[in-house]
Amino acid sequence: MSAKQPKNVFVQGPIEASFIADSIQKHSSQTNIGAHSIFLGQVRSDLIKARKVAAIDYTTYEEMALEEMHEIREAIFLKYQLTCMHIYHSLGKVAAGEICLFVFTSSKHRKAAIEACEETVERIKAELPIWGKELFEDDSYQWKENK
Amino acid sequence: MSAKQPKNVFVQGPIEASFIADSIQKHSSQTNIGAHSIFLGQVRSDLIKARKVAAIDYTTYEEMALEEMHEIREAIFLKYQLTCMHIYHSLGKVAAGEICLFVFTSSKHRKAAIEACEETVERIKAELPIWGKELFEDDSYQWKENK
Amino acid sequence: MLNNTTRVNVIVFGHLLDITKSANIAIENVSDTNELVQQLELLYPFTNMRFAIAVDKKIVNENTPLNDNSVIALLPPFSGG
Amino acid sequence: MLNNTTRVNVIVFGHLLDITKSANIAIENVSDTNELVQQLELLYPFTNMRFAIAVDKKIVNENTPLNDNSVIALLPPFSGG
Repeated sequence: MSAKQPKNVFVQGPIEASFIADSIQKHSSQTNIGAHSIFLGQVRSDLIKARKVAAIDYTTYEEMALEEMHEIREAIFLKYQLTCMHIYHSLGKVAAGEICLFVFTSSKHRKAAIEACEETVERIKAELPIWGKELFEDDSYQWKENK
Repeated sequence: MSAKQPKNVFVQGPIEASFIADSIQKHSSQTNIGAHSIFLGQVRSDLIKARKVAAIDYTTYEEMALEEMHEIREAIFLKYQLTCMHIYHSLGKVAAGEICLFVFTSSKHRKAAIEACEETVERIKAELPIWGKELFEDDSYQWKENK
Repeated sequence: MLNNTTRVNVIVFGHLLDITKSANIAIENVSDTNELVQQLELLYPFTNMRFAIAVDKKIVNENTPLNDNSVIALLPPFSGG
Repeated sequence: MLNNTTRVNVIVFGHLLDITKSANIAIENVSDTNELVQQLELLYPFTNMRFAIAVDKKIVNENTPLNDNSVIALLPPFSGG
């Protein structure tokens, strides 16, 4: 409802489907909402030079990330007519096939929810100080690079 | 995985959050997926001429809707690099605050999933022969009109 | 060929149901969709009602010939989602 | 004022950790970010490494004065999500 208070966005380990279901369920009392848009990032088991990604280990500069996230949140609330917005990003190890990012926007009409969700995802990827370390099945690793 | 087989998209009554969670969970074995985009339509308790919407009763011309949906699905799979797409729409009574539409697209990278989800939602609203009857708290009703 | 009268089945949806009270209407002696609409307007106060016509599950935008097995649907503006 | 040496705390992230082996580095006698980078390059093989510098949680794009309490972060390209 409010973009004013800094909120924690970090979750230790993967984001569970049941957590997403709870978040959706909680909005059933807000009967002014007509549309929800959800983005989920899932860890891919990419094959890189014959090594397969088994998991990604996420680290962050938390104090800075929370300040940046607060700024993104305020900008998105100013730009779009949202009812609410929830953002969660994993820290630590997330295995291939598990969810590491959950962006959830709600509004009266679909346009605002859809556009706000997309813009927030782009800003998170570009602006939040988070680093993924791709852990291969053979125990080697490389630092992830976003496209 | 395939856009070839006509699939049923209709669900009797509201779409439950637990059903959405199950759908998400099922994708954890597809480790080539990097992004999911989800749209949820939720019934609003709009106030229309001092009467409050308590529920929407959805009906469809099912044979035609399934053919149209099949065409939409094939067009979307041709246009976007998707891993999979799932679509569910409620029939019958869905109370204010409950979910009536669930569109779920998955792809390797986020762009395809996000754009395919948005286009599918627009086409569903414009092209599927579905009608919503807004049931007011005082037992009167009016036929819904999409903007 | 005199006894060969066309009989089509018309399915009705949405707010048009408030007028027809019935979801299925049988109409005889119509050879195309224009004739069908004329017949329907004699039977029901359809003036100013917006609806599309589907013949065998495909929306038609021009006058379309009907035959004995045609399934016609009267489709008010969609409001799904 | 001779004994007033600046001592800043540098936090290191991502692939730069592979080089520094330590997430926290104390650097003395630097008055701005250019001097800091010069010092770091003497200590570590940072050549060709891309990273941004944040001073007190804000990314700086130009040479920026530092003081005794500055917290500097070395930020490789982000790869969240």
